[in-house]
Amino acid sequence: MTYDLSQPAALMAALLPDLLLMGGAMALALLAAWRPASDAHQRLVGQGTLVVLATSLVSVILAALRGGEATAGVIAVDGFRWAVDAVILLAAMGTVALNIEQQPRDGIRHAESHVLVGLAASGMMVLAAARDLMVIFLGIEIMSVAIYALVGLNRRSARSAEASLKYFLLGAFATGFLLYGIALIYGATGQTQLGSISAAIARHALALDPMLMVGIGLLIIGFGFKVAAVPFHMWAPDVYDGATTPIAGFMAAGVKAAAFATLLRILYEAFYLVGLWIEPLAWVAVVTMIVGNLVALSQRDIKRMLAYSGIVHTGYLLVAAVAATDLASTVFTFYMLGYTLATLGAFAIVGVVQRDGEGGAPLAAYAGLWSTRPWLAVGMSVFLLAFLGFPVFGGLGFFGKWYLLSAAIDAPGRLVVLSIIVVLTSVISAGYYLPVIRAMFMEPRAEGATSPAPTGALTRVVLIVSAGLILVCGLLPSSLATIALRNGFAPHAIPDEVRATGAGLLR
Amino acid sequence: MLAESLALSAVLFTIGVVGVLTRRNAIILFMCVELMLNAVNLSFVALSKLYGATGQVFVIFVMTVAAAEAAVGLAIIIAIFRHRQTVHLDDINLLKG
Amino acid sequence: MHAFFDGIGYNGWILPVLLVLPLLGALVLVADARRFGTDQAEAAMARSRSIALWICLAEALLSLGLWWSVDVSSAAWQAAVTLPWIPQWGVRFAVGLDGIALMLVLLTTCLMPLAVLGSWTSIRERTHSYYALLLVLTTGMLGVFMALDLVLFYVMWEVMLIPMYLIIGIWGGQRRLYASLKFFLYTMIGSLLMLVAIIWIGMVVRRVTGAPDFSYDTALQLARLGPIPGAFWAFLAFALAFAVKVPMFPFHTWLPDAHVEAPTAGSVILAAIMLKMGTFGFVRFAVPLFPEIAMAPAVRSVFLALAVIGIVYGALVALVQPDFKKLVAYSSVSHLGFVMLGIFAMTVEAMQGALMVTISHGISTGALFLLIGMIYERRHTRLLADYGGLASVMPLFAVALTIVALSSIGVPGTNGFVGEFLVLIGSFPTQPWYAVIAATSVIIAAAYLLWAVQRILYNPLTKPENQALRGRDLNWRELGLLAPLLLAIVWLGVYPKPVLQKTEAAASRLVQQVESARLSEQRAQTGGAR
Amino acid sequence: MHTDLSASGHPLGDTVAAFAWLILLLPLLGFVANGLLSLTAAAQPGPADPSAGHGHGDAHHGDAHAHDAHDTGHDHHPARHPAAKWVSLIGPGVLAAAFGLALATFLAMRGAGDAMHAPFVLTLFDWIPTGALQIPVALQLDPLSMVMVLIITGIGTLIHLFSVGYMQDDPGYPRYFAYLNLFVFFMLLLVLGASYPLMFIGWEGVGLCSYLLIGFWFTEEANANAGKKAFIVNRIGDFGFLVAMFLLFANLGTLSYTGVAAGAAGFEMGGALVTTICLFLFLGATGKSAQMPLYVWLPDAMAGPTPVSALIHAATMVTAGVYMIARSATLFSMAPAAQLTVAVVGALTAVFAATIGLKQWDIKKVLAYSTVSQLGYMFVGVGVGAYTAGVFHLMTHAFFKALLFLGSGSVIYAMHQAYHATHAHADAQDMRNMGGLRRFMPITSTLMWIATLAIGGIPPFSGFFSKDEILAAVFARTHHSTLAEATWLGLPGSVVLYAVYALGLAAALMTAVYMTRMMLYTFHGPNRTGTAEQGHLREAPWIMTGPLVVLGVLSAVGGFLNLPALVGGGMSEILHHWLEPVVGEGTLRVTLGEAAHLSHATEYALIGTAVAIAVGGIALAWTRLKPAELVPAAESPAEQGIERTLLNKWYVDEAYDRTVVQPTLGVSRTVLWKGLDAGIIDGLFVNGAGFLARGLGWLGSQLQTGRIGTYAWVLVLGAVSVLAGFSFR
Repeated sequence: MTYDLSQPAALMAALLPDLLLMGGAMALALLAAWRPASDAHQRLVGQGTLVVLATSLVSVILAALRGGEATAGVIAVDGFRWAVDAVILLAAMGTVALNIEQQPRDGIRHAESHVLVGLAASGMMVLAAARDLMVIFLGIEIMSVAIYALVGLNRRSARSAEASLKYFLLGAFATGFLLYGIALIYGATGQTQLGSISAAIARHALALDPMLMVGIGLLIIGFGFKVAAVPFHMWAPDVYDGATTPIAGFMAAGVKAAAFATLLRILYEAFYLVGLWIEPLAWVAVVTMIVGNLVALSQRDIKRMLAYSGIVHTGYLLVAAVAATDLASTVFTFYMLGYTLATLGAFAIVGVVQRDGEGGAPLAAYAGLWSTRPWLAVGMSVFLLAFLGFPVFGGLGFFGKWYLLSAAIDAPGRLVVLSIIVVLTSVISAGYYLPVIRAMFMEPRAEGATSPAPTGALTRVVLIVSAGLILVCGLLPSSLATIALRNGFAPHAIPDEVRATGAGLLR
Repeated sequence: MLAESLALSAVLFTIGVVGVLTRRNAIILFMCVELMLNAVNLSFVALSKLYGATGQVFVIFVMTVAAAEAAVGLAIIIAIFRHRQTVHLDDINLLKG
Repeated sequence: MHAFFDGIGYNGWILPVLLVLPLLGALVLVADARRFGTDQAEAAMARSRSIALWICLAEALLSLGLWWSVDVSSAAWQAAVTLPWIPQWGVRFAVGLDGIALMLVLLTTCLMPLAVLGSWTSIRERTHSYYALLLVLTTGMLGVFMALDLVLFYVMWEVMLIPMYLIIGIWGGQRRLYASLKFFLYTMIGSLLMLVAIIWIGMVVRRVTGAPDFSYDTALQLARLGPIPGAFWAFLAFALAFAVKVPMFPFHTWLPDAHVEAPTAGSVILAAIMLKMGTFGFVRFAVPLFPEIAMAPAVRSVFLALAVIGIVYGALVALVQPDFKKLVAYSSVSHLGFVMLGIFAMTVEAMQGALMVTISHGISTGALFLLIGMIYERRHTRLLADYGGLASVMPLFAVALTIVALSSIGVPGTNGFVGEFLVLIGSFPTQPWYAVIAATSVIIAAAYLLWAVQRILYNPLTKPENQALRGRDLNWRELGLLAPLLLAIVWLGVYPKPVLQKTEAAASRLVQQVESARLSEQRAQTGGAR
Repeated sequence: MHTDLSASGHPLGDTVAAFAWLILLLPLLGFVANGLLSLTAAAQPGPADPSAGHGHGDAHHGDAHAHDAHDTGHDHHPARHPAAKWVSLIGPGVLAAAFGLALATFLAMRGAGDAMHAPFVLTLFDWIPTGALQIPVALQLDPLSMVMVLIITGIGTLIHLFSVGYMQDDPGYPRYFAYLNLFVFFMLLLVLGASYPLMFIGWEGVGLCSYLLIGFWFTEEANANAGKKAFIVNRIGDFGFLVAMFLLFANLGTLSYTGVAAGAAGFEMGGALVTTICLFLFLGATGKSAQMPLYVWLPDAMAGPTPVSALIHAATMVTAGVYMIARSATLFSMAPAAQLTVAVVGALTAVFAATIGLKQWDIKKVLAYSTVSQLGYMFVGVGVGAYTAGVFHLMTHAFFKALLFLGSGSVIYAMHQAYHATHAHADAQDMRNMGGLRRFMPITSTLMWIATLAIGGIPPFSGFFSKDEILAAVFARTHHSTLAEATWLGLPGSVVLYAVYALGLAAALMTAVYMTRMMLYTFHGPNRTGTAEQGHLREAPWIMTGPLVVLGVLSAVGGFLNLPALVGGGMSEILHHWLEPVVGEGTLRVTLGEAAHLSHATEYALIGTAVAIAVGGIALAWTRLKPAELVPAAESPAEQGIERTLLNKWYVDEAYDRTVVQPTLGVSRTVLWKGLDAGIIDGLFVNGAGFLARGLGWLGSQLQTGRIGTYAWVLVLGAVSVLAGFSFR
């Protein structure tokens, strides 16, 4: 059935999952303020948030099963949106579950953190659905403001305060660029909805209009910051290091998913007639992969290393975006699911191994983990190998990278050069994933190193679910492949002569 | 008239960016970012004269969002001040490497 | 015999069972470790060892049936099983055997129980995980030899990487960390480039037939359509991945480190089976899929030159190694140089010789590493200078080491000679100069191995530690372990006919296919007609 | 094993020759039996857990029976090996049975008469059936292989009997006989094989056994080194043999003798291909039969027990090269240049080895260099196409050289018993410690004199006939033969042949001198062993002197097997007619169709000169040398000048070591291993790449200063570059 977005009722129906989440979050905010901050209270609010997130996920799944699409309007109703929403909600639920058990260990008792996670998730869902520049700006701001606060969650540690300051200042700075880009695009085309922008470009042959070019450039810079692509990535390692572990995981998974979804939608729906953005984006992808991997080699702290690994995966996803075929969106959702599961799992284990109150996760803490907590070590190896894209042991990670490479190689531009860079940089990535596995399995336990605290019930659930899904889907990805195939949005095929203008790196 | 106002907003925007790059105080940095946002508002208003009211609606949105952002931002700056007794950005480099 | 196997539909289920059985074994081990805990009590270790041994023995017995049930003369894949795996991407779980793959599968299944027996007493800690990794490794290796689908081949190729990395890394010697990381990165670079090549083939098939399809047979038909632009790079990617694994000359520096640092069973499997994946890769994938490119004069002479350099270089460097394991590692580089020479000489005799060297090298180098493991358990040193005069205190060990050394040198009457002789006499008609240079390694091989054997067995028995070995000769387990290998050495040396006949059909089919492609390419070039 | 007798349809098919494979099998069974006896007695498997450190416990227990009596002079009588009785039965018994069967086959073959023109090929089973290369395990019985089998089994049995006495006190007694039987099996396989690859199996097999037997007392590092040196130098020869086989297969498609003989007709006479094949075959022969470039291993091979030297390094193995050239007579006869090379190398080796033999003090070294020299003679024989002469000298040499070695063996045995009794530690093999043994060992000394006269070439002993026939053959071919017309390195064939003849005479002279020198110093003049030891010097037991007597008779009458044509009557040239079916065609081709004949006058002249040379040599030695002045080895002064160079074998070993061995080791250690492998490939590329990546990574992390200012700057720079990327169109 089609949602006629001009009717408020239909608009509300189309936005049902988002509204459920926002309403629930508001109610929980009230509940959180109701009783003095205490462990039991924050656990209760946390469980409440989980329930809200679960209902929203159920409504997303129902909407996806019901199918249906929307008339041209402010938001989109298609499989891609539901898929991205599912990924975001999965990430949010994982983060809340980990947060419930991590906060007491970090001495944080206030319950608002779970509410903030819910709100951030709602911002991301808005982003996933947005088809209008204004709604996109709103979604980004809802998400960002919530996450600025979340990063500064641990009031008693100067590191998290510094992290939130850095994230806030640079975030606001980048949003400035983004907004200016939106303004220039609005200036050039006079439209704010993506569909009408592309129509305006076609009508006025604005493909090479300088104002539009600068606008798109600024847009890419804004989104580049949000997904931590290399020239704009400087904030990521420090913020991941400063923030509490579950929140860092949430940022790595959720923020990246939402930002990328919007970027794909903008590029393919609004600017499919403009070939010029393919070349710069390709160069950003290449630089991201190379610099991200190289700097990660010299990291001694696991959280900072995972931050750089997040940056590298942004590079890989940019390659999928540059491929710009109908496969691109399916590859994105498929890859994103695998990546989110692995991130949640990895950050969960970092949290468990981390000693109470301490922020960092030095590599030495993992030495000989296999002898004391064998299943934690095995779990961490599965997640790292998933990041590396290793078959069977890394399961879904491999097929994600496989699907990415086949999209790149199959793309009309025949991005063989890009796929070789993907492959060679992932060899460098083995250079920093393996030392962790090596430390856990092959190095003796440092004397006096205490065995990590027993994992809480929820954390164990998160670990088992993520590792299980990665390994099972890693062996039998066909069912997942069909879901992803059905839920991609077919971008307008970029005409070859347009693609040729952006040939550059793509030969 | 449009070109001049767009040029003015571009100049204001650049001033804001330069401000962010050169100044060392957190609050001043934040004010420069606000300056950049207002520069964009200016260009929106100028453009809405050409394309109708959507530009001005956008300005309203931007202002409300800037306000929310300011609230959270200043809270963060206060928190950092409570920890480090300074907002001079060069001293705030615990997280590096 | 044939009727019996058809009766129980042996060909229908044997290959998947061979793959799954070790995995079940690994799961049983893991379950056993969880239920009884891995307290280092002798009982726990004994239990894990016996589980692993029974699984490997069952695997070996089951696979022996293949010797009769696989009809090597027919062109169709034997014991083939095809199951849908990822239909959306055209990927199938397809396994099957021809003459060449049959011999390698049997080599693997028969060597695994010996490897388990070899590490009976040398592995003391965390034996459950050790044997579980060994079993997963078996699945990986068997999968590589059986795969008829490019993606399945790639997945199995990578599956064997992690267990071997962990085996070297956890139970290895002093420099195991460096050695295992180097081993992993070396293989990974090659295999990831191969991944790009495999996807490229899949996409070319998609462009030709509409749907992506990674089955080996469609790729073969693709190869028959003549060279496709960009095929050279795909061939190079395949060749690099396999050259690293063989190892061919410039890419071999991981082998000595990996062998020296790996535990006994690790180096036995590494040398006897995993090196053969490189050569098997060339015979099954790199050459048949890109015959014109592989046989183009420039490419072919590069590979032949590297093979011959590998032979002579490996032998010369082995001459000066102080460490016995490193010496055997460099000798493996030399032996596998023979295999590559045999493959790229592209005559039936040379190809048969190459396959014969693959099998006999597996047996003799496997036995050598087992023997080194045995004296290492007693003396805890691998340096040849520390030994001397062992023949008078350990006569059984002396006899075994002499026979295995002779087989590795390639004295007629042992399996080593048959393979090398066939490679040389087969490659002489097409590559006379390369064959002659390769033949000089016959002299150097005798030099380095006899010198090593002399420094261990013969020189005066002066060191007290060696004298203390009196009365601690090979025990019944070790003798039982070596007996099948020594028997195989003599049997294959005296009567290699059955093995040669098993591989003859597949070898001649391969040579005809490649030769016809090469000739048509030559005609195309000279005639100019495309 | 299926023997398809009917297929060959050869008259020998239904005679005892059909069981020829039994001749081969018997020594193999002997090897297996003795091997098991040696293993079961010596070895008991160790404890279940090898790393359990309790070595000290029973060190003394194993000591009694596993240590070697040879080098550690314990006073109490060394316990004989428990299974010694059985081994003494199996070892020689197996050989005797094989000799009997060989005799029966020989008689059957004589009975077959002219049917022997076609060789009797007995195919047992398929060895390597691949593509065009079909190598069955097949035995070929023809007159040439029959002669060799008789020599091997006959002299082998005698030497096995001698060994029973000589080695009975050695703890490794069963192991010794196992190796000896294995050697005979491989030697028989070498001569009976029907194709070059089968000969190659025997070829390398005997190399293996000589390695095991030379290094029999392996606890002595010198013996182990000698064994290893022998095997490696043989392998260099085998490389030549291999390449020859490749050439044959590449050009003819077959490797069996019958096939090669048929295919060889297609080769162009004196062409580059056939010459290369023959030269590579000759390279193989020099390796195995210790000729000029590759002879260095034979003198060192004396480190093995003396019967081994007799069997392997005198009678059988070293003659394999001569047999191989005789077997490929058709090939060699088509390559005059190759034949001349063989003759020249043979002659040079003969002279060179003889010079070294003049100055050796170790009795076995003298005999070793004499063997190298006599082998040079045989190669001259087959080199000039007189294959029968070569084989004849091979046979007679087997008789008297085996006798000489076994004789020296019993001398050494007696000296050893004497030193053993008085606990002296002098060298039992040094002639300077002997002297005047004639009085103590009359039988051995008379038999040794027979052998010395035979090797010297004094009629009527066998050496005279065979050596003279070779020299006559060389002289006959100086004109009117394919060799004479061919050129060798620019020199015309006839001149080369005259030079070869002259060298032959010189070698004969020196042979007579050093043999007489050896006899004088060992058996004549005053005894230098020492008054106390003289009491213990006595004749070796009958088990050892018996074979000496048989060999003595053979050396004396051996010559009558192939009397020169001069003698006339039915008795002349028996061996020539016997070998005619195999080598006849080759011999005729060299002498351009009709048998080489010399006028009676020249033949008598040649015989005269040869006898004069021999007698002159003996007289020269007898007069010049004064055994009385000799002093025992311990006090004798070091030699100076030319004598020192001769004693040190013209420093050839040291030259090889410095020019070949050390450079290869040096290059492969410094350049290949440390330089290229560890240095460039590992150091530069592998670790280098890792270091580069880590370095760049470190640089990147330095950029991460933690100050927001820098971050903002990087962000703006990035933004500017992205925007620039847009406007570049």
